[in-house]
Amino acid sequence: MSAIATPPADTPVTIAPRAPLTKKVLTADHPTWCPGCGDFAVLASFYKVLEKLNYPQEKIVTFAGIGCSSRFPYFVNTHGGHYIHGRSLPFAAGISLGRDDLHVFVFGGDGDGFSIGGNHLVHTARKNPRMTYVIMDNSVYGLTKKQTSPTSPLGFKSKTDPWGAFDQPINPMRTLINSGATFVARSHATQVNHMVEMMLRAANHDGFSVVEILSECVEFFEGAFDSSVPRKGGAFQTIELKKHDGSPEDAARHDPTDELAAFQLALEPWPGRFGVYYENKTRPTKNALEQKLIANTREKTKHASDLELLSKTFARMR
Amino acid sequence: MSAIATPPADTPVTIAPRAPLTKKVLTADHPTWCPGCGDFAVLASFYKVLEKLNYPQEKIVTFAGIGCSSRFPYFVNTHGGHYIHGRSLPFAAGISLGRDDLHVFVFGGDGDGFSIGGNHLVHTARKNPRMTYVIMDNSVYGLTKKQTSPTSPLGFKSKTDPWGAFDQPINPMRTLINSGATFVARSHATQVNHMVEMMLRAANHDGFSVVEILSECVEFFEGAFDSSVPRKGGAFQTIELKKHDGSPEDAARHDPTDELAAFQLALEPWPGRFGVYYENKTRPTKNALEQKLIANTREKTKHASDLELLSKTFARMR
Amino acid sequence: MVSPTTPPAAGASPRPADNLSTIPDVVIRLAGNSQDGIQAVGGFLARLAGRSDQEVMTYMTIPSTISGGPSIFQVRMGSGEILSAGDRADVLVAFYQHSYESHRASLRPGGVLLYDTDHVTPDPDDKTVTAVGIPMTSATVEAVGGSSKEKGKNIYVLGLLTRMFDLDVPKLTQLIRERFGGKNEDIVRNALLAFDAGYAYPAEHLSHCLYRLEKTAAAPGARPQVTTDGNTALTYGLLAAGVRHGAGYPITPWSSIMETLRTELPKYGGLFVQCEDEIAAISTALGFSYSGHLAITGSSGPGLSLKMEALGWATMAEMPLIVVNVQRGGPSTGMPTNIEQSDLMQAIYGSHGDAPRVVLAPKNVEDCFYIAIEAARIARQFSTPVIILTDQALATRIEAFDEPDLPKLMVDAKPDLSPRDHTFKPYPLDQLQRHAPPGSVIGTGKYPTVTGLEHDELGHPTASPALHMKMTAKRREKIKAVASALSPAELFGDEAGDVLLIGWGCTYGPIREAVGRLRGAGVTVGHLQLRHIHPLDHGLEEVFARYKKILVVEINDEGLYGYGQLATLLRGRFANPAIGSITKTDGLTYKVSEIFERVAAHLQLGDTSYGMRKQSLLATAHR
Amino acid sequence: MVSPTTPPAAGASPRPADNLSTIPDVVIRLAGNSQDGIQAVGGFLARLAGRSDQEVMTYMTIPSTISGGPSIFQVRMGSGEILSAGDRADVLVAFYQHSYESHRASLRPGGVLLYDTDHVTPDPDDKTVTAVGIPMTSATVEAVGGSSKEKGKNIYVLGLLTRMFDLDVPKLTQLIRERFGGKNEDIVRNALLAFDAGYAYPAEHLSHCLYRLEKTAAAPGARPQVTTDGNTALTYGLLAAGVRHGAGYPITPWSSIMETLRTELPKYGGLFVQCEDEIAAISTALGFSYSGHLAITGSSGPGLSLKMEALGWATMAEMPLIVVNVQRGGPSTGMPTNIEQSDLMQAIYGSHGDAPRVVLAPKNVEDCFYIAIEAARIARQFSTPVIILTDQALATRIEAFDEPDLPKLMVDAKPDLSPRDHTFKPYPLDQLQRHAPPGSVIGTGKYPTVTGLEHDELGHPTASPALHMKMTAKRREKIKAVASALSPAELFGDEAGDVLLIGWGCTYGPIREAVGRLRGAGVTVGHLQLRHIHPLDHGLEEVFARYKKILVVEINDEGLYGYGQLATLLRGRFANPAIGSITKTDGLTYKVSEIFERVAAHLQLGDTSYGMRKQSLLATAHR
Ligand SMILES: Cc1ncc(C[n+]2csc(CCOP(=O)(O)OP(=O)(O)O)c2C)c(N)n1
Ligand SMILES: Cc1ncc(C[n+]2csc(CCOP(=O)(O)OP(=O)(O)O)c2C)c(N)n1
Ligand code: SF4
Ligand code: SF4
Ligand SMILES: [Mg+2]
Ligand SMILES: [Mg+2]
Repeated sequence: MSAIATPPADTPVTIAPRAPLTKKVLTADHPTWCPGCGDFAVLASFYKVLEKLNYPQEKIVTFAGIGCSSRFPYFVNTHGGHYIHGRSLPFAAGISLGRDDLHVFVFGGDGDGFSIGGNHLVHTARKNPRMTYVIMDNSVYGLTKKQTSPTSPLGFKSKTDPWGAFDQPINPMRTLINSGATFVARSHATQVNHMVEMMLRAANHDGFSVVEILSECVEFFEGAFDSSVPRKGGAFQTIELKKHDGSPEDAARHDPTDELAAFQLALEPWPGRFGVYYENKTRPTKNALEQKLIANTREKTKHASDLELLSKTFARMR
Repeated sequence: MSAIATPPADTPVTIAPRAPLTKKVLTADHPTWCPGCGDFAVLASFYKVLEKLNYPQEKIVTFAGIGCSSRFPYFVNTHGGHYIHGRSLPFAAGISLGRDDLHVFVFGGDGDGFSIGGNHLVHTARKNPRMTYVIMDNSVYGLTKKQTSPTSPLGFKSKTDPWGAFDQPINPMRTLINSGATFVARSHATQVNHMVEMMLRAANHDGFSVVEILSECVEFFEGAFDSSVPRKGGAFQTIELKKHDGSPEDAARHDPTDELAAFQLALEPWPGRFGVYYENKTRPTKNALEQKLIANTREKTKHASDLELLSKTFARMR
Repeated sequence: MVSPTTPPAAGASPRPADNLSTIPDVVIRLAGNSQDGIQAVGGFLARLAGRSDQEVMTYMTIPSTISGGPSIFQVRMGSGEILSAGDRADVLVAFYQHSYESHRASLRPGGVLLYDTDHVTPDPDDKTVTAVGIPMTSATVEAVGGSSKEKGKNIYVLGLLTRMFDLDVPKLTQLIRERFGGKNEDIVRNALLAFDAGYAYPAEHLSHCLYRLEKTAAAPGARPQVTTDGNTALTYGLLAAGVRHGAGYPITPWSSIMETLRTELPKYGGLFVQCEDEIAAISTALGFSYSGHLAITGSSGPGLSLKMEALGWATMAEMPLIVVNVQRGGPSTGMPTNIEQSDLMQAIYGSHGDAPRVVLAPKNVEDCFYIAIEAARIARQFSTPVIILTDQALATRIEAFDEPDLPKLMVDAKPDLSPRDHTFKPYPLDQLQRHAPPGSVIGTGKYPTVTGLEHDELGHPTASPALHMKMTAKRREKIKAVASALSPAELFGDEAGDVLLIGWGCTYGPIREAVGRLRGAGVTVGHLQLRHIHPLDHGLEEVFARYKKILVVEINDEGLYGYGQLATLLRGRFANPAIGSITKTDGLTYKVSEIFERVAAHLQLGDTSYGMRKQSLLATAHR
Repeated sequence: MVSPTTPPAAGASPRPADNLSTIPDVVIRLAGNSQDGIQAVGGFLARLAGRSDQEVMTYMTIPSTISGGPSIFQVRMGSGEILSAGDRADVLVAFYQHSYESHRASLRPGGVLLYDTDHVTPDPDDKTVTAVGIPMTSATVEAVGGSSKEKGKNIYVLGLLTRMFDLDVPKLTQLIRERFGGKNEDIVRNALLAFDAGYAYPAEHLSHCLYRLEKTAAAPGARPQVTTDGNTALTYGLLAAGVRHGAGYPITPWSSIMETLRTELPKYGGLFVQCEDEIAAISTALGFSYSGHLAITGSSGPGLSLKMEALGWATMAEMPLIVVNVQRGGPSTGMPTNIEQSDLMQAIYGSHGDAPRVVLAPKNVEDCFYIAIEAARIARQFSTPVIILTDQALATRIEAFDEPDLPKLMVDAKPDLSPRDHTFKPYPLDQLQRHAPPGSVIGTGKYPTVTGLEHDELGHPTASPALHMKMTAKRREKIKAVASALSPAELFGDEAGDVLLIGWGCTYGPIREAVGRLRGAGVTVGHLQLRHIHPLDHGLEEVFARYKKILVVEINDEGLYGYGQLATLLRGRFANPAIGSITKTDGLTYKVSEIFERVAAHLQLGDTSYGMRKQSLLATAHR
C-alpha cells in the first residue's frame, strides 16, 4: 500500500499533547436554524458523540449536501464542507477511499438523501465504504419552504400539494435496508441519549452506516412526529434485541443480522420502532477490498517504483 | 376532465376498419444486435404480445434509454423513441400522464435502469403511472463493450474489473419490489412463452408494471444465465401460485399480493425463480389520482372556461 | 432636523385641511425582520397604486437565515413612468435599531425617518432628515389587544403611511378585507383596528410631513391595472399561452412558479408533476411535449445545469419545450436569494455539441407575462426548446401594469392527432419539423422514432457524414429563422449619437431612467433592451453603426477579457470594437446612479452628478 | 491499368533483386469488417514504423452496429513529418465487395488495389489503378488449416504488404510474437504461418508493384520511439503527473481511459472507482481531491453535460480537479463514434453563474501525454478544475513519437498534511487558495469549510455584496493568472502575411500540411495551434495584427452567425473583424485538401489544386 493512497492512521503529528475534545472546541458558527428546529438536538448529540469518540480533531470530516439540515458542517468545528444538493455520498466516498485514516460523517435531509440523492444512497451502500451517514428526516423540504418530500405522508398539505400529497411516500427504513447499507438505525431528535447511542454505534461500525433521525421542522411541518413523542401523548418504542435464550418472549425480539426480520420491522405501521434495524459485520468494506487489490497488485509487480512501472510500460510501446 | 389533458381513449379515428396487428406490420428496421444476442427473442416476444393485445397501432408507444437493449424502439413499428441514458422512465411517465389513451412500453438495460437510472425507477414506481417497463438484464454493459454493471456477479471479469468485480451487485427483484412498483415479474429470454405471458400480464396491469428479463449478451458475457437454461444443464424454475386450498403443499406456494413473501422469494439464491413476484391491484394509479384531482377542482370551479378562470384571476390582482 | 415626537394618547385628530404638498412619486423603505410582515404592507401599497392607476415598483431582500432575520421591502409609487424601485428612499420606516443603522444611509437628505420608539434610538445629531418617533409596537398592542403580541404593527404602519400620503382609505381597507377575508373574522377585525390606530395617529405630530401623491386618472378606455410580481406574471402568461402540463423540482426563486402551476393547472384540466430531481423534471416535461402537449419545466442555476443533457436531446429530437430559468447569484449554490444575470452563456452554450436553442429574456414584470406567450408560440411553431431567462429581481418584485386583453391573447392548444398523409417525415430537411404525437395515424404505415442520435429524415439513426452535415445545418437554420418571426427590440432615446446602451432582463428600468438623465446632461444616447438573446434580433449592426460607443449593461462578471456575457456574445457576432461592457456582481439590481456614473466614466464626462436627485422631494415639497 | 492476376500455387519465390523503387511514405487503407482484425494489421504496421524511427499516423472508422459491420483502418507511414493519415490512399486492400465499392474512390490514380478474389470482383473497366487480385481467404485457410476459418487473413495481408514494401521481417515477426505470445502457442504459430504465406506470395505477380520505403535513421542520441493512441498517451501522462485517484462512468470513446486507469492505478498504490453515473463520478473525484489527492474524472459529451453542476462547485470551492472530455459527434447522443470539436463552448461556459475554469486541448497523440502533465500542474498550482478537451480522432489514432524522458517528468505528489499556521485561511483574497486537506492541523483551531455558497475568506457563507464582488473577482483573476504561467503556442510558417491559420486539437497535422502547400502556392501563411483555450495565450493580438486574415479551422458548426466555436471566442475577445472561420460537421477529420481549398476560397486564389498530390507516388516510383 503506497504512502500516497492512504497515510497510515497513526502518522505521528508533531503537536502538543491533546486535550480531549469538548463541545466548546467543536462549536463553530451559530446555527441559522429556526428556534425550536429538531436539528439543534441532532447537533448537540453529535458534539457528545465526538466527545466520546475523541478522535484527533483534524481527522474528523463533516460533510453535507444542501438543505436546512445540510448546513450542519458550518456548525461543527472540524474539516468539512457543503457540497451540492443530493450528491454528498459519492463525494464522501471519495474522501473515505482516498484517506482511510479519516473519520467521515455526512449529514443531510430527506429530500437531499431520498429524492435527488436516492440513487447515490444505493450505489454508495453497495460499495460499503467506511463512513457514517445521518439523515435528518423532517418529512418536508425545509430550506425551500414547504414542498412535499419523498417521506411526506399521504395527505400532507404542502405548497406543491395544497390539497394533500397523494404520491406514495417511500419507507425510509425499508429503503435503507434494501440499499445494502451494512448498518441501519433509526432515532428521534427528541431522544438525545438514544441518538448518541445510535450515532456512536454507527461511527464504530466498520462499513457504510446510516442513522435516520426524525427531526421536526417546526416551521413547515409542526407535530409531524408527535406520535413518537411521549410528552405529546405518543410512544417512543425501541427495538428489543433478541437474546437467543430460547424463551418464548425472545421470538418477538429482533436480531439485527437477520435481513428479512429487519425488512419486516420496517413494514410495521407508523410510527414504528427505534433502534438498530440491521447490522452486517461480515461484508468487507470497499476500503479494505481496494487496499487488498493494491497490495496484491504491488506484490505481483514486486513493489516496483512508479518510475520503474511507467518506464516498463513505455518500453512495451516501443 | 378537459379535452386537452386527455383525449378519451375512444376518440373516433376516421380510418378504414383495421386489420389485426401482425408481426409484419410491427417490424421496422433490422436489429443491429450481434447474432445470437438474447434481445432478439425479447423483440420477437414483444411482437407476439402486441399481436395479442391488438391495440390500435398508433396508440402504442415504445420508448427506451441508451444501450444495446435500448435500441429496441427502432425495431418496432409504433410511435416511439430513443431518449438519453437512464432517464426513459420520467419521460415515459410524462407520456402516460399526458395521454391516458396511450399504451406506453419502455425498454432498457441493467445499466440504464439500475445504474444511472436507479433513482427514477423508485420515484416513477411510487407514483404508479400506467405503463410497462421491460428491463433486459445481461449483467454487463453491452453497448460500451464490457464494463461491470450493477447486476454483474461478484468475480465477473470486465474491462473495469479485470481481476473480477468486487462491489456487491444489486438484487434486481429485491430492488424492483422495494421500488414500489405494483407489478413485478421475472422472465428469461430463452423462454418465449413465459416472456409473452409475463409481458401480457404486465401490459394488462393497471399501474406501473416491470418485467425483468435475463437476456444473454453473447459478445461480452456468454453463458451468464446458463444455470437457468435447461438445455445447458440448468433449471428454469417458475413460481407456483398459492391456491389457498389449505393443502400442505400450498404453504410453499407464492401469493404475489404478499409483499414480504415476494421479498423472501427475491432473497432465494441464484438463479432464483421466474414468474410474477408481486402484484398490487389496489393502489390507484397516478393517472387516476390526477384525473380525480382535475375533476374535483373543475367541479369546484363549476367547469369555468379557461378564459373565465384566467380573467377571474387577473380581476383578483387588480 | 431631528425632532423626536413623544407619543400622545392614541385617538383620531382632524387632518389639517388643505395645506398638503403634492408630490409626483415617493420611495418608501420598510426595514424590519422578515416575520414582521413588511412585505404585506409593501404589497398593499403596491396593489393600491395599481388600483389607483399609478405606477409602482417594489424591491425586497430575503435574509439568508432559514426563517427570520433582517429584511427590507421598498415601494416606489406615483404618477409618471416608474422604472426602478428608487436608488434611495424618501421615507424610511425603521422597526429596530439594526434596521435604523443598516438603512439610515439609504434615506435621501430631506427625507422622513419613521422609527419605532419602542425599539429604536436614532442619532440625535443627525439633522439632515426629519425624524418622527412613534411607539409603533406599544400603540399596536394597545389598539389590538395583548393577545396578538407584536403582530399587526405592519398594518399600524400602513395606517400611518395612509395618513401621511393621503392614500385611499376605502381601497386600502377593501384590500385588507380581501387579503385576510379567507381566514377567521378576528384577523380581519384586528387588522382593521391596527390600521385605524395608525391612521388616527395625532396629525399634529405629523403636521410637517403630510403630503399628497399626485392623482393619476386612467386614460379613457384604458384597461384596469393589475399588480403582481414577475413569477406570477410569467405563470399566468403560460396559462394564457395554453400551456397545461409541466414538471419541476423546488429551488429558490423558481419554486413559486411551480407551486402556482401545481395549484392552478388542474382547474384548466392540466397537471404539474413534482419530480425527484431536475433531470426527471425536464424528462417528464419532454414526455408531455412528445405526447402532444407543449410543456414547461424550469429551475434556477444549479437545476439548470442538471438539465443540460436533456436540453441537448430536445434540440436533436426537435421537441418543443419551455424552460424557465429564474437566475440567481452564482456560481454553484452561490447567493440563492440575490440577483445575477450570469446564466446567459449557459443558456446558449451549456449543452455538449452544437445544440442551438432559443433564449428569451423579459424586461419587466409585465413582460414576464408576454414573453411566456411568445415563448410558447416559438416553441410550437419551430418545434424547439425555448429558454426564458428571468431572474430573482423580476421574480420577486411587484409592478402594476395594464390588465392583459385575455380574450385576444388566450391560446387554446390541443394536440394535433390528425392522420398524417404520405408526405409525412418526422425530420424533413426542407421544412420545419412538425412533430406527430402518438395517436396520430401515419399514412405511410411507418411510425416515426424521435431520437437523440443523428438520424435521417425518417428518424433512423445514421452516421452518414452528409446527413450529419445537413441535419446540423437544418437545426441551425431553423433557429436562425426564428429571428425573422420576431419583432426586433424598440429603440428608445436618440436614434444616433454618443452612446447606445444595451440591456437585457431586469436592468430595463434603471437603464431607461439613466438614459433620461444622460440626455438631460447633454449626451445623445439610445437604449435597446434585448428580449431575444438567441437568436439576436435582425438589424442590430445598422443600429450599432449609428453610435460612437455601444455599452452593454449587465449584472454579471467582466470575465477573463473584460466583457460581460451579452457583451461577449455581441462582440463575437459583430466583431465591433466599439462594444464595451458595464458589469457588476454585488447581487443587487442596478441603481440609476450606478449606470449613469459608469456611462459617464466611459464617455469621460465631467460632472457625473448631473440630473441626480439629491434631496428628497419631501423636503422641497414643503418649501 | 487493371490486370487481375490469377492466383498461383502458394510458395516462396525469389525476390527480384534490387530494382525496387524507393518512396518516402505510403498510405495504406485496409477495408473489411470490424471482426476481420484489420485494426491489428494497422497496429502492427504502426508499431513497426515506430520501431523503425519512422513517422506514422493511423485513422479508423467504427461501425454503428454493436459488433461487426464494415470498418476501415488506414496507416500512413514513412520518413519526414507525417502530420495526417493521408487524404487518399496509395494502397487499398479490399476484403469484400462492399469494401471495394465504398472505398475504391479513396485510392489515388496510379495506386495499387489489392483485393480478395474470393469475395471481390472489381470493375474491369477501371484503368487508373493497378489492381492485383489475390485469393486472400483461401490462401490463408490453406496455409493455416481449416480450423481457424477465415481468421488469419489479416496477418496474411500483413505478410503481403511486408513483401510489397520490403518491410523489416524480423521486427514484424517479433511484434507478432509479442502480441500473441500471452495466448496459447498455436495462435502464435498460426499467425506466423499466415504471415509467411502472405510474404511468400509469388513475387512475379507483384513484380510491377514492389517498393522500398525510405529508411530513416534515428538521430544520434535520439530517444527510442513509442507507438500508441491518444487515449493511452493521455492516461500515462496522468500517471507521470502523479495522479493516483479517479472516478468515472463508461462512455465511448472515453471508456478506454478509465479502463486503463482502473487496471494500472493499483500498481501505483492508487485507485479508480466506477460509479453509478457521471454526477457520482465527478463527486467521488472531488472527494478524492478534497482528501488531498488531485483526481481525474472524465467522459464524452453527454456525460460532460451531467458534470456541469459539480464543476461549478469545484470553481466555487476552488478545488483542483482534472476533467477529460473525449469529444464526439453531437448534439445529444449524436454520432458516438465520430469526431467533432463541438464541446468547446460548454467546456468554458457550461455551468451556471460565472464559473471560470481552465480548458486545454492537446494537438496530437504525443501531446495527449504532455497536456495531462500540464493540466495536473495547473490544477495543483492554482487549485482549480482543468478540462482537457481531446477528441475521438486523437483518442483512437496511433502515432509514433519520442519516448518521454520519464525520470525528468515524473511527479511524486503526496497530500500536504503539514500543520497550517495562524495565517491560514481557506479562501484568502490576496493569494492563491491553498487547500488544506483533512488531517492537517489548523493553527488557529478554526477548521475550514469548503463550500459552494458564496463565502468569506474563512469559508463562512455570506450574502455580502462586497464579498461577492471580491470573491468573483478573485476567482476570475486567478484564472487570468494561469495564462502568465504558460508558454504561448509556437508560431509556424510565415511570421506575417496573408493569412494566419488557427487550430486546436486534432486539426494540427492537416493544418500544418496545408500550410506547407499554401506556402508552396505562394501564399504567406502562419499557423498557431492553440493548446490553451481558456485562458487564451498572452500576446495573440500582436500576432493577429501581422496578418491580413485570421482563419480558425475547426470541426464544428458555423453557428447562427457564421463562426465556429473557437472563432466566436476569439472574435468575442478581440473584436477583430479579420477573424474568419472554416468549419465542417461531417464527423471526419480534415483532409489537407479540404483546408487548402477552403483557405484558397477565402483568399480567392485561382488554382486550388496547387501542390496537391493527385497521382500516387507508387505510380511515379516506377517511372
Ligand atoms: C440541484 C438543486 N436543486 C434544488 C435545490 C434547492 N434545494 C435546496 S435544499 C432542497 C431540499 C431541502 O429538503 P431536505 O433535503 O429535506 O432538507 P431540509 O431543508 O428539510 O433539512 C432543495 C430542493 C438545490 N439547491 N440544488
Ligand atoms: C450520460 C451517458 N453516460 C454514458 C453513456 C454511455 N452508455 C451507453 S449505453 C451504456 C450502458 C449500457 O449498458 P446497459 O444499460 O446494461 O445496456 P446493454 O447495452 O447492456 O443492453 C452506457 C454507459 C451515455 N450514452 N450517456
Ligand atoms: S425551516 Fe424547518 S427544518 Fe429548516 S431550520 Fe426551520 S424548522 Fe428547521
Ligand atoms: S454486445 Fe451483447 S447485448 Fe449488445 S447486441 Fe451484442 S450480444 Fe447483444
Ligand atoms: Mg427535509
Ligand atoms: Mg446490460
